[in-house]
Amino acid sequence: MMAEYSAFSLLANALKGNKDWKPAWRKPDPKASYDVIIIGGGGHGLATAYYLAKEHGITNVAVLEKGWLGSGNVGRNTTAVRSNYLLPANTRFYEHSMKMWENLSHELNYNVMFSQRGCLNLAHTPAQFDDYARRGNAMRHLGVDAELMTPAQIKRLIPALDISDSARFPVVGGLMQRRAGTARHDAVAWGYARGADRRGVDIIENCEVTGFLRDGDRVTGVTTSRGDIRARKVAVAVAGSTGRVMQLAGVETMPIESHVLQAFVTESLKPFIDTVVTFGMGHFYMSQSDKGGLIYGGDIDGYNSYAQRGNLPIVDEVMSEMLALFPGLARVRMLRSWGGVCDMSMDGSPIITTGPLPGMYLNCGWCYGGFKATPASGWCFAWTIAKDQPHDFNAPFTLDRFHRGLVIDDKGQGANPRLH
Amino acid sequence: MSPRRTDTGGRIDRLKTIRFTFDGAAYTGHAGDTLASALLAKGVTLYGRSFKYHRPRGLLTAGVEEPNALVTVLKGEVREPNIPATMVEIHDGLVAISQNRFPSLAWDINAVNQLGGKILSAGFYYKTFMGPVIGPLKGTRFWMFCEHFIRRAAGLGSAGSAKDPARYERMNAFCDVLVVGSGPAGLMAAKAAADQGARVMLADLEPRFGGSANWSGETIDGAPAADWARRTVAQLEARDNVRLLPRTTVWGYYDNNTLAALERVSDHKEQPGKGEPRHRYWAIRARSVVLATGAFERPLVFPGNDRPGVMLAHAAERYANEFGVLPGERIALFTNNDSAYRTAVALKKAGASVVAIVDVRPEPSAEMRKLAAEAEAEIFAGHAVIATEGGKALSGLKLQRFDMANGSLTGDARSIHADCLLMSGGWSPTIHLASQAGAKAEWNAARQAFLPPKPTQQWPTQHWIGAGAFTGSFSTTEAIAEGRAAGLAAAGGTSTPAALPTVEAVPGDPDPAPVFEIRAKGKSFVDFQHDVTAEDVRLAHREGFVSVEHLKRYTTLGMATDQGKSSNVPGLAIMAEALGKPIPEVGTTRFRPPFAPVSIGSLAAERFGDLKPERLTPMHDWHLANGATMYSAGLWYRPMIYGHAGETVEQAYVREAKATRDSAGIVDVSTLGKIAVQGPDAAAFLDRVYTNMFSTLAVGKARYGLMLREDGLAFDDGTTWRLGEQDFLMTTTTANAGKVMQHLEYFLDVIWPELKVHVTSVTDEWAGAAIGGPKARQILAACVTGTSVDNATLPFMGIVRGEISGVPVMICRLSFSGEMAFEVYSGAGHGTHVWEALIEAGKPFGLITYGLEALGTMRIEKGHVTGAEIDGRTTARDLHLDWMLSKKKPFIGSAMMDREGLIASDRLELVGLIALDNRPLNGGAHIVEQLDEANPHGSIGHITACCYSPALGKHIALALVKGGKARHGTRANVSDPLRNRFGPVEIVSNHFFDPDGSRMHG
Amino acid sequence: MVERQSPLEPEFHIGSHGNFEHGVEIILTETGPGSIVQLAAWPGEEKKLIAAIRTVTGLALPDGAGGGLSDGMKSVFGFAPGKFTVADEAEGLAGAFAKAVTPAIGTVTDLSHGRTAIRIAGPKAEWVLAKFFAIDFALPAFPVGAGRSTAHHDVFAQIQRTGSDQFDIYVFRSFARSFWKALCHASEEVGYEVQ
Amino acid sequence: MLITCPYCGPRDVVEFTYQGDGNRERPDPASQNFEAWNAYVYDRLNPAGDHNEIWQHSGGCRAHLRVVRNTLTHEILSVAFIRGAHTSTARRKAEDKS
Repeated sequence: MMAEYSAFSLLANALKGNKDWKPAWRKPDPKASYDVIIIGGGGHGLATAYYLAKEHGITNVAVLEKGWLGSGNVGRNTTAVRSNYLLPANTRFYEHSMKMWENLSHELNYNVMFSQRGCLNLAHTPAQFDDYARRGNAMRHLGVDAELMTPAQIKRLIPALDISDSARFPVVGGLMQRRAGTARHDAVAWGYARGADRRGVDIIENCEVTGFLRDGDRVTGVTTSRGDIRARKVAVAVAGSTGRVMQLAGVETMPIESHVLQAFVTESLKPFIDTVVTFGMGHFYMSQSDKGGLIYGGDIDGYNSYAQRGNLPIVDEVMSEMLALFPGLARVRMLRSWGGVCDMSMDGSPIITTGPLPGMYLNCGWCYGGFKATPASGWCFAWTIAKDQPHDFNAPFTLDRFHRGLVIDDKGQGANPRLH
Repeated sequence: MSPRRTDTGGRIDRLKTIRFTFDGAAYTGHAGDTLASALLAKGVTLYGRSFKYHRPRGLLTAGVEEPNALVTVLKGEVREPNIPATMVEIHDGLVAISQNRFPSLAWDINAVNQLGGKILSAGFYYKTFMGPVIGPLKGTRFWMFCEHFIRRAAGLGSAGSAKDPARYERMNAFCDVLVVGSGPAGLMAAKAAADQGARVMLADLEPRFGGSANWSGETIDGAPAADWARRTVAQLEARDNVRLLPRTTVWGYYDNNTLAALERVSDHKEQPGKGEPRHRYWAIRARSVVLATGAFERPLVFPGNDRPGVMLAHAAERYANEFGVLPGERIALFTNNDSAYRTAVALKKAGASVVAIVDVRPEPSAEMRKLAAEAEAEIFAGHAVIATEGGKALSGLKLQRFDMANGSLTGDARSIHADCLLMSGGWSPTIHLASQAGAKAEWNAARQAFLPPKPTQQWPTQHWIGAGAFTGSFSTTEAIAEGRAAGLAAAGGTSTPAALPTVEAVPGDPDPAPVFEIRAKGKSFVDFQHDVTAEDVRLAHREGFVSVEHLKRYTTLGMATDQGKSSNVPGLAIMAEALGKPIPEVGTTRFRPPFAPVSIGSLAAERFGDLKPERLTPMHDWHLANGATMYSAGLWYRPMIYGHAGETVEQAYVREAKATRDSAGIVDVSTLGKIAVQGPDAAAFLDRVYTNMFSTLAVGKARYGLMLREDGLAFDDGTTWRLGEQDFLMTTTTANAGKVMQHLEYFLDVIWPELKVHVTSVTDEWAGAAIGGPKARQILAACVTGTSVDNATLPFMGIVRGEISGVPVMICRLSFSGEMAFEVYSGAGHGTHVWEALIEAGKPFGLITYGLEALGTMRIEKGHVTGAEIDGRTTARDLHLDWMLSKKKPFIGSAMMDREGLIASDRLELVGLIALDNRPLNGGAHIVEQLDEANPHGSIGHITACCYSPALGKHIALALVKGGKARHGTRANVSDPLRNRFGPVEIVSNHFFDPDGSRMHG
Repeated sequence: MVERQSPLEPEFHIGSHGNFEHGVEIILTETGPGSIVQLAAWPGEEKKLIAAIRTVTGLALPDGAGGGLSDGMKSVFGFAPGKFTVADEAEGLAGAFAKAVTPAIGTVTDLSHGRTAIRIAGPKAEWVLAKFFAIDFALPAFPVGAGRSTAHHDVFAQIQRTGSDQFDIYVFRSFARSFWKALCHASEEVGYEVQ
Repeated sequence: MLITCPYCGPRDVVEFTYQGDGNRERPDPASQNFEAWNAYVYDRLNPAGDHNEIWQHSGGCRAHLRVVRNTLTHEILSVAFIRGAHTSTARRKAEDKS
């Protein structure tokens, strides 16, 4: 058994020249069969494995990861955690996640550096301010924290922000969720991996699923680059790769498009901004990491892609919006950019469900909001897998909601994934 | 002794003295100096502090890959942090300061972090700071308390908040051949391509073209290489098919040979020229690309390798040959390859004494021994440096016998006195752009380097050819041959002109010994800026973070501002050794844009300070001149109110709305989307697009229409006018004009290509003025000629053409305000003329101008819907517009609008609200059955729009409420905890005012 | 005749501006044609429409996408499949075309007020335009007479090359002032004169 | 990314609007086959590889294009007008990609 992490263990190990640290998770070979196979060693898959073991006592579980653990969106996002949604189904689910975040470092004995530094949505017209008020009030009526801020309050919080009337889109106010914040993205994957591993879950990297084993309709396992593996239940949590994996199972079409989302980080700076802030007259969000880099992004590129690379128009757009808010950053430099593949759903909300085939369970449709959902997604998916029915929190997130007209469309954009 | 300026040599102009300051102290340098070379010439050895341990650091390099010497450049209030001193060209008045130190660079309090070295190992954050599980610091509090201090200690330079007055621009360029890098390979490629008549662009991140020719000391075609380069550049400059871009970093390689480059146009000037940008962002679409980006020298990893005075070998050669600066007087070299021997000779020639060449290889070649003799340097073959000595400057080093077969150190340590130690750990080709373009690098065991794949290889969306050191061909002779071949091929040429330039160079084996690290006691740095040591890499290995991405993320190796340009391969090598695997099995890093950091200003370019264009109606200037307060609606500006002195917004709109209902008001409606729908199938098309029928509409009449989306939800509404049998003028809401246009185009192009219909945006063709109120008709009658406007000629929803003040107009009688109202359309260029004529005509009748607020008030009183209600989640039924859903024909959305979720009984429906406490309501407030101010819950809906209604004398609102219609006549409460507004309301029909429309029908 | 108001008015400053110490390299002006119409043919009817254009304007359109020409008074160019923009210094083009372009051929849309025509001329015209539009302005790629549809962020533009270093840019009237200001700003570097 | 519009020639992706999966078939307007309508409105092919897509050259000639594009590499294999009848307006020759 691996040692607990603590200040004491750090000191004790340091005195021994850090020679005694053990791997954070084992690197086992796959067994011939498991109770549950989870395809996808990202945040959601690992969290699902962790909660299957911890909450449901199901430990004969394998997490299969095509590349290295956490190589997908859990390591490619802008790390914001919030539950400031408009529609009740989303608010309830993300608030459940938020509550789990608040205790996650203890839960995992791994510091995921969740820092509740707040998330501020800037409003630029009175109509938009009313819209934000509607959302904030919706949150408050579900017991979630939200408050409105005046431009003067905002200026005190973020001195570098241009709130002048001469701005092309002046700031008229903002919606603040103080309990929102940021976390260290990789640590979430590593912490769940270590936690699941400690409970007996096999985490198998460099193991690509190449097909599904079937008994009639029923899914009975998977074929992989490391051999066939059977399981009573096969769960899919592959985010941007959902289309690819479901195609292997013979499901050709889904209410999902995979799009590329770029994100950016500047060179490291002394403290510049303390909260997550979003721009209301476009699509831009930014926070500052503990290392000092400004982490920011905007819209998806807007076309199907699995390439994990984007193109220049979004780069230009994001930087332009950034300077509209923070004109002092013109001489700061963008250090790194990257692309993640987002599973954009038809209403902007996720899918956590049994099916669509017998023996299969599906978790997808995270658009570009999956990181903050990680704890609740894993928790609800584990519940759904263990009990063969959804928890109340994920009951609305079915696959058939589109056909039935029960969409959960926070942005009101309809079946147009690039606009969610 | 210390670094100093030599008497001769280099590109600098010793006759031009330049004055600048660094950390407040005045310095002088010469034209052609970088900040690094100028300070080095003055004996400065300390340039920065490392990120984590705040260790003192000197210059490691002379170029873009510099990890240590980062400075902030100040222009008044405007700050430019984290710039490598090696990339700052000095100019008079330059002000630079060091960063990440307190109180000063020499004495930095946070250097105390070094004492915690073993505890602050890689990944230590993840293992601690979690805090207690119970008590006041549970949850996230303890971490956030610690984080507060961590954040303040972290970070490099500071960003400012003052707006940068500089100008940034974008340039779109097209060329046949883009050559990246202007060393001998790049120059030859550019010349060869240009000779073929191709449109050529040549970019180099340095101010001077020539690359290694500027400092190699070699001879090309009998002339010093630097002169050859200058001559070649002059030839290129003279051609009009060549664009030269010095100071231009090509930083991004995107799809289909789109490359992004940053030109530093005026950073090196005291003042930019009038209208001259500071940075220009080149978006280059190149038919083909020649990558001649050279190679980066690698440091060796050994204890004390970060002490100021330890530098890369070629950097010293550059300082000596290019800038006329000696980095030390007594110089030692430590190498695993031949290239350092040339450096030894160069430094000797420049006037330094070379005290030792420490070579890990047991038997340097005879040629190298000859070079060492020329440099009068003693060779310590089969030795390694195991320590360095000194404080903030180097004083000496220790070496020991080294067996490169097993890495063992034997024998007694020996000390050598030196003030500068140069290291060379081999060379890594600069493959970043190729990697961005999707090329997978291949490990070459001989070169001990990742090389780009074969230059002939084609990529699906990128077409590049490599040349020179980029391909692993490190000699100038090879670079010249490959450069010319690449240039020819890129331009599609095949001819082979006469002789290639001849090169005289010192000999050297391009293959280094496979030695990356000397394992001895002490901190050996791999990533200098982030303080990642060889032990950190091994710790990552022990904890299972062994894939290259895990290594990077766990230790932060290669994540600093230099992005691992020098540390990447040594880090991989150490991990490979720990794993007992060859280097390529650890993985290769996929490089992503940018190659080097890019100013955000340049990326925003012309939109910095001007994010979006302003869209103005024809009467915009009139509104401003007549006291309007403007409201930004999308890109448009519209009058919100025409306030009188001392009036509040509410007083103004109440006055305007009241006056309109009492006599008449006029409002600018030019922003409404207008689309010409023309063609023989126009009517049939509109029947499919709208839920209601348009083919039955008579010419000269208008009809209100509703559109759904394919999924059956409401999309947009507006009136459409039939101007002719095959000619319709559709109006849309201001916000949705573009979306509706695209919607129509999609259906015509993709779904119904058989329909003969053209749609054209004519929003800007027409100025629109809506004039309404009991006296509106009289006002029109007073100014319209050529037609009557009486009820017979111009009935409700009728259209007439006439003239106002000599200008043709089109008038449609329709109403949004609920009053007898008319929309008067004229050519946009005549908009103000007609507007003024109407106002003149209205004077005797008490006509007032009104803005969006009064417009909104009157529409709320009437219960009309807008974007606040058609919010993408509501159906026609929700909005009580189901009377418009034709049952006689299918239309877009008709098949999907009756799904179970869209007809459920608990949907939000449009209602009216009246505040029973007579206090103002707020947009976005929620509605509850039972008030609970302390613990709000049980929302049944929300307010979409609200106002004080002058017509009703009450505070009213429109709202979407669950099962709304069934609640008419019942009571509920507004619950607005955000603004602490709670109170009773009555739920009523959304048609508050004149529900039977007697006023507008008149 | 009531004169039309220019949307550029408050920002239209006649004279030399920017860095013109070394000479003016850009001339900016508003051409203000009396008529601008858009003609669109039904599929298969393009040749008849081209013939109608010749009948009304006397201009013989070359074949090919984006082809066009100008005689100094009248200009015509293709900007989309089967679609053409025609401008004339005189008013009344829409009326003339309404007779020549029968419903069987296509449609005529009068945009005389809706589009603003801005002319940029001079040795640096390509340079300045390249700051806005991601199209190749080099003469071989964009011959004299030819037209292009493109956009600078939110501003749609149809551009016709009316000389080796002269371009006429048709933008939506509501965006014209913003675009004009941006064009002047971008021309400062090389010096410009407003005529 | 450059898309070679058959009318306008190669243009930057910034001028185009993505309109999604080009394999979807709209049922007959009067059809009451809900499965077919649902599939048309909500279900998409999402291949990792060649994809048949619809794009609009919204910042240019505004024509809708059928584009076959590889979603792994962004390579564009073909572009054609979706409404293919404009024969008399000669197509601009596609840029030679070699």
